[in-house]
Amino acid sequence: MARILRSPLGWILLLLLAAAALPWWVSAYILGVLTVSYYFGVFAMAWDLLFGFAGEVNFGPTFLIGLGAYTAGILDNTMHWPILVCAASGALVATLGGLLLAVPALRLRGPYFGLVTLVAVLLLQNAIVIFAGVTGGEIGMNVADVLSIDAATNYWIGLGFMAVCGALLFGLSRSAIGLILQASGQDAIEAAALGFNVTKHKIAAFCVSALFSGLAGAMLVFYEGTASVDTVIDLAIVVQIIIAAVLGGRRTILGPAIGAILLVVGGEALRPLGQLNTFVVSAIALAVILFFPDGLLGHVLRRGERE
Amino acid sequence: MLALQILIDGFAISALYALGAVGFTLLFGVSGVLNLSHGAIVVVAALIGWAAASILGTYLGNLVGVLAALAAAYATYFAVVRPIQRSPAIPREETEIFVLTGTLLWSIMIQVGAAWWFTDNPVTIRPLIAGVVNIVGVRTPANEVMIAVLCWVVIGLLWLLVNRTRAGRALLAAAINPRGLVLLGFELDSIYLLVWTIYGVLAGIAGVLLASFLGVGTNNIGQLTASAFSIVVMGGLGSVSGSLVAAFVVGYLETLTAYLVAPTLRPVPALLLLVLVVYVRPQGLLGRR
Amino acid sequence: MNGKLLEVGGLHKRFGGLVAVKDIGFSIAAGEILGLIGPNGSGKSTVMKLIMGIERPNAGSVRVAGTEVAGWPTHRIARAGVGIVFQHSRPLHRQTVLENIKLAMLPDSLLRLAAAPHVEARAREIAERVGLAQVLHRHPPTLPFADLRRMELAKAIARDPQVVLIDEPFAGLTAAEVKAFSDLIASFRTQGRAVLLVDHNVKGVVALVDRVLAMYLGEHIAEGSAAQVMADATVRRVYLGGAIETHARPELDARGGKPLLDVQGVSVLYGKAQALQDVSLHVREQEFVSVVGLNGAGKTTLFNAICGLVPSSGAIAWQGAPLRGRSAAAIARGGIVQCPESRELFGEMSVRENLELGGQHLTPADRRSQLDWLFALFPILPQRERQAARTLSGGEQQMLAIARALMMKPRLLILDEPTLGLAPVILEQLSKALSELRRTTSITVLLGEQNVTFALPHADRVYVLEHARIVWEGDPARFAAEAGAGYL
Amino acid sequence: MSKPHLLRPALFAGAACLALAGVAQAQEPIRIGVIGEESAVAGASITKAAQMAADDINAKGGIAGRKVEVITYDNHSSAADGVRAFQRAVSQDHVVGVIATYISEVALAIEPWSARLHMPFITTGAASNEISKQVHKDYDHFKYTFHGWLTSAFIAQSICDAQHDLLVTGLHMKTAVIMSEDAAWTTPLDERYMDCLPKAGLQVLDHIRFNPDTTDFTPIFRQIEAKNPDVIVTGISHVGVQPTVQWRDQQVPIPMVGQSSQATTSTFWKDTNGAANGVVTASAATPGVALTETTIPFTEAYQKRFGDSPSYTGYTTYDAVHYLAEAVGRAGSNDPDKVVAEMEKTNYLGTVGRIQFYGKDDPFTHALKYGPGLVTGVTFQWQDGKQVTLWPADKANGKLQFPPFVKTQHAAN
Repeated sequence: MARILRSPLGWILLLLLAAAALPWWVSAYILGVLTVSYYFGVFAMAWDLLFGFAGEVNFGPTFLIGLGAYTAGILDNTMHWPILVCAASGALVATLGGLLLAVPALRLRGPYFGLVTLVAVLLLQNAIVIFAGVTGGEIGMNVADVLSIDAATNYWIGLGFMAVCGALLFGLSRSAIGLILQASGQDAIEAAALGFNVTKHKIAAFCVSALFSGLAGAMLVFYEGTASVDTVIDLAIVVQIIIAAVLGGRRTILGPAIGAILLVVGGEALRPLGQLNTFVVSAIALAVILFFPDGLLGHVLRRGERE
Repeated sequence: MLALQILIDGFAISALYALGAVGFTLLFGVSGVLNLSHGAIVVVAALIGWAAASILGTYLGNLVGVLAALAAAYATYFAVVRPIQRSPAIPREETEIFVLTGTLLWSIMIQVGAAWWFTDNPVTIRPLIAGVVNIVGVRTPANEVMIAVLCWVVIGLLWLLVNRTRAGRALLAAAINPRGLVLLGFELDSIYLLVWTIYGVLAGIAGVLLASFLGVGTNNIGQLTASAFSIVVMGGLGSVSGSLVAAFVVGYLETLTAYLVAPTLRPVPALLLLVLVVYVRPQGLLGRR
Repeated sequence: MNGKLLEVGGLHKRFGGLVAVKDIGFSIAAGEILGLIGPNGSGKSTVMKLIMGIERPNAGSVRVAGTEVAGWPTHRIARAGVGIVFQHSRPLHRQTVLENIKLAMLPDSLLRLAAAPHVEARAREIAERVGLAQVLHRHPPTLPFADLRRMELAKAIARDPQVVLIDEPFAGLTAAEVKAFSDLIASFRTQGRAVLLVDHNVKGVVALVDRVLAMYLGEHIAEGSAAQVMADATVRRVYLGGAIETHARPELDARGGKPLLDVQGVSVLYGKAQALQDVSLHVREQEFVSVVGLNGAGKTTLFNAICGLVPSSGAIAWQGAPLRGRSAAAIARGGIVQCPESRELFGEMSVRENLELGGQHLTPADRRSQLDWLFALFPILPQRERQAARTLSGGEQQMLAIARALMMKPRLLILDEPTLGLAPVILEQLSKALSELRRTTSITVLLGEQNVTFALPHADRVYVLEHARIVWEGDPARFAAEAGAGYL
Repeated sequence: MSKPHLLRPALFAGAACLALAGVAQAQEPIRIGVIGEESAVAGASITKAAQMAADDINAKGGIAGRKVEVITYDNHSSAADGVRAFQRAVSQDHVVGVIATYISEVALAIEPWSARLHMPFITTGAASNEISKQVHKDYDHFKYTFHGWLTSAFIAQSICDAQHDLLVTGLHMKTAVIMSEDAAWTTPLDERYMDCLPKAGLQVLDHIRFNPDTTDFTPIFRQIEAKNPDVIVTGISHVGVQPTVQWRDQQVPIPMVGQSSQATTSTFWKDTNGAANGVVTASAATPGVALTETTIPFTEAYQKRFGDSPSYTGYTTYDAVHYLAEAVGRAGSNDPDKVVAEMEKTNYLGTVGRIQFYGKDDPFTHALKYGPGLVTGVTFQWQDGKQVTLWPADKANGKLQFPPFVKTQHAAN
């Protein structure tokens, strides 16, 4: 037992176990909030792979999420394929979309890359409204099938999904590719001088990020039963993802998931404040950025490094 | 006739876009800050101006609105941007993303706060001049003419300030080489304060004019920021004349689309053009590499 | 293939209108170490970047073991067998030293997620060889500077490159560390690698190199053994200038009393690198003091410390009062005006606008008279009055920079490396202007120079800065005899 | 029947049953979740009116001996937030029913959750036809959703009926251009307009849809003017202040009537600085007009308590709290299926008219029944800062009156 408590992996496993046991303790409502926060956790982790590791500020995670979500939703409504097939197709389309966006966009630096990804979101948003016939326009679209109607089942699916994605993304970040990405993010010239094709790795990172974002977007649609601009594309979601990642600690993969959970749960816990809960959550996030720029997990890790 | 209509209608909206974007680009050029709370500051001017106008009358109300934007700009600088720039814990190469995130959060706080206080209904400030005038057969609101003129007067004043005054020269010099300016005994802090002041006033004027021309509410904040950002990038980050050109390109493109294609597609061609410009000429229309 | 691992020929590189590298060619055989030297701005670093593919050459060929690689992307050149040690590097902070070295050995593949098993052993072996065995599991932010450099060296050789490029191998290292590094680099010779050392001057690399190639203003000026190059007339003129004359006024220092500027025990750290160590000097009213030293010795750092542009320890007093706590701009307004080696002109603004910004705080009348005086001192400037500063030639830009600094009516003018990258004929004009300045005004000047011939004629006193320390101080007339020999 | 909602439970439910229910659940209040949009005038009216309704019911002793307790939430005009608030209301706060939102997107996002969680749900402000169509398509699953405000189709019908009386009969107008924002809720609205305007006597010359993010309406007004119609019929909700102000500033000489959701709010006059003068829009009710006996008392009490007039959602929500609570009272339990069954039997005289719901065989299942004697909505015009009711004729308290720049005579020419 003592050994488990000493290793970070042990802690994570314990936390996951505790989280998995929650349905026996808390109400369906809290499970619902957590379920959503887990999907947001995946969004934030996928974003961190791109920003924290490859060093690219992507303002368009919801372009990828939205592609996945709407593809899955539309396929479900029109083709009536099984949910998993729809979700996988959504992830695939998101990856292709990511590739199309990344190949030219990665030539650009700094604010330009950010702007192109931002514009991608705005264009997708316009496209959804223009093609309201298939997409339902700005009021969104109900999908025919959902994962489950049982809150606990949904919760476990969400938790499991986040755990699996987290493990894959974290593993990837610690793998050879992750190291190379990190090196290219820090100093692209030096990474190239070590013999690494920086562009190839960044495109790959974009695709992986798109894959997970798209898949999580599709899963979220099949959890909520609706896809709308508001829930999967709007810039407010982008903001939330970026804040979650920075809050939790960029460059840590797991930190952003923690940040996302805190952000969603915090917003919900402050719901009694009514309108002002967003205000308070933003203010807290701003304070964290100002005073602990490494984020929560980053702060802990950095202290570890100093020792 | 249609061409004339497009010409006249596009002009006012373009001038307004230009006014909104000039401050944004000046701020970036001089201090390297991309202020994503831009839309929020513009809307603060509109809302406070509207509220004040009902008590103090239109002229004083507009003035209060501009002052409110100035205060909001100072708050952005002192409470968000400067602490981030000075934080020893933030690595230099990441200052940019932190400023972006910080101003974005700040923008949300303003938006939610303003919606809580004023509701999210758009508001309009009474036009300074009522009525319409006939310009070569096109019925145009006098207010629209006045706004176009006012925008250009303000832009002209800005040009005079930058090119004809000592403080303005220093501002321009800071955009080119801040270190050189320090060596000449200029405090960068006061230069930055000056540019934030100019920015605040410009955003404020844009805000009250927008409220008097089209009407504006907290729901427009994101769109306002995004449009300023895209115009500025299209024109070339930091290039004031580039922003003016880009503002007119976007303004006319939107008006043309609304007239000749379909009002539903209004924003789309400008977005596509922006993507094209960024890919083909990332430094923007008039930007230098 | 003729045994040459690296062959460079006819290399050209232009940046806009500026020709940075002009027809450079050389070759390095296996087991050979070539030193590429030249003062700042001579184009030596550009040559290195061209070889590595970080910049694309406009013309010329780069062959690695017989393969033409000019124009290839960097990563392919690296795979072709070229390794580089950058002067500044950004290691992975969250990974240990060992992991950082392993990084360099990873395959450039998206499918192989884990490193090959032999990598671990090899990384340890390399770490041991460069002297990192004790710190394998530490994180880079906790390492001393020398160990970070070792780690960079380890990364560069991890892939067993045939050609190794090293930028300023000894910058910021202590004497003992320099020795250890030299031994490491020398061992490349026995391993049969071709090594290119890039440095400011021969002195830094003399013990190590087989041959030296000297560059100036993008051009090849001398090649041969270290001794040959040091003795070369062109090289000596570039670094030292021609014959030395002196016109010291020792009576100024002899007056005693409180000096105008008093620097006591100042040290500066750049990250972990010691850029300035316990430097003390003083400048009296109306004196012309020269600080001579090679590029990289710490002159610019010293001046920046005085001007409040970099944080330093120690005490700096100006007119008897400490400068600590005052902003760089306040120091400048207080009368210490620096004309930096980078000139820092406002490129898009006209000559006149640049000058007017310098005279911003003067009354209009004062500004006009100051401007007239400067136009007389630098007759080329009124001719260029309306031209944008960036369109001026190097010499004109330098004169503008000095004039702009003088517009501020400084009590103390700090001139950093004014001869940088200038042709000899321009140097003469500049020298004349300085003489004129010294003769007609009572201005106090602190000049930093590598070019001794330029620095000494004007100087009342001289300091020699070497490796971040003051190593000699005295009358310019005694310089040649006491410090001149060891200078280059 | 001055207080119908107090008497009816006693009439419909047996006395014994009432007593039993009263005893069994005397301590437990009827909890109703109310999800509004606090930043929007229309959304804020929902929670305010709900609170008032609960207080009024409780002041009269509650329903079947049970107090009514309203728990309010803010969805920040976001579907995701709305769903979360709904879940919270159901699982955390154990409400018997939820009243929510004026935004169709939010209502449509909540609807499947109401089906999954078997929770009666009434939207009192959204307009989309889809809400009730969905119930019709899969009744057994979606039957928990009720549409407590007119659907887009009936709003259009109400407008056609009103404009027939006001413009065609009154001013001899013949032609119209439809101007509506490109949004999902306007699709069925426009469809019905296309169908019923000609029937009402107005030939549709053009049909212009525009981007809901539009801020500059000049090109749209120019395009309309070029067609030279007698009237502009609107379908706008995202926008409202902007087109109105520009209509006035540009002195567009054509009257603007139809549905302008922002124009139904009490602050519209101030928001537009009086540019609203002459604008005609449909709404649920207007202050000072007695659609039923309860309309005016409610409006006055609301104004007294909150300082402004209720939006259309205020009226519908005030009614919804009553008929939902009564349905729970009649059901005698919190069982959702029983509550739904009772809800379907609703016949309640509220502030906007007599409220009944269409049955499972009607295409608009669980939507408000439209028609004379039921709910028709009203049409009013902004005149000098006041909402003057023009239609239905028996409730009218003023006459159609346009600002000088609007030319209504050219219809006669």
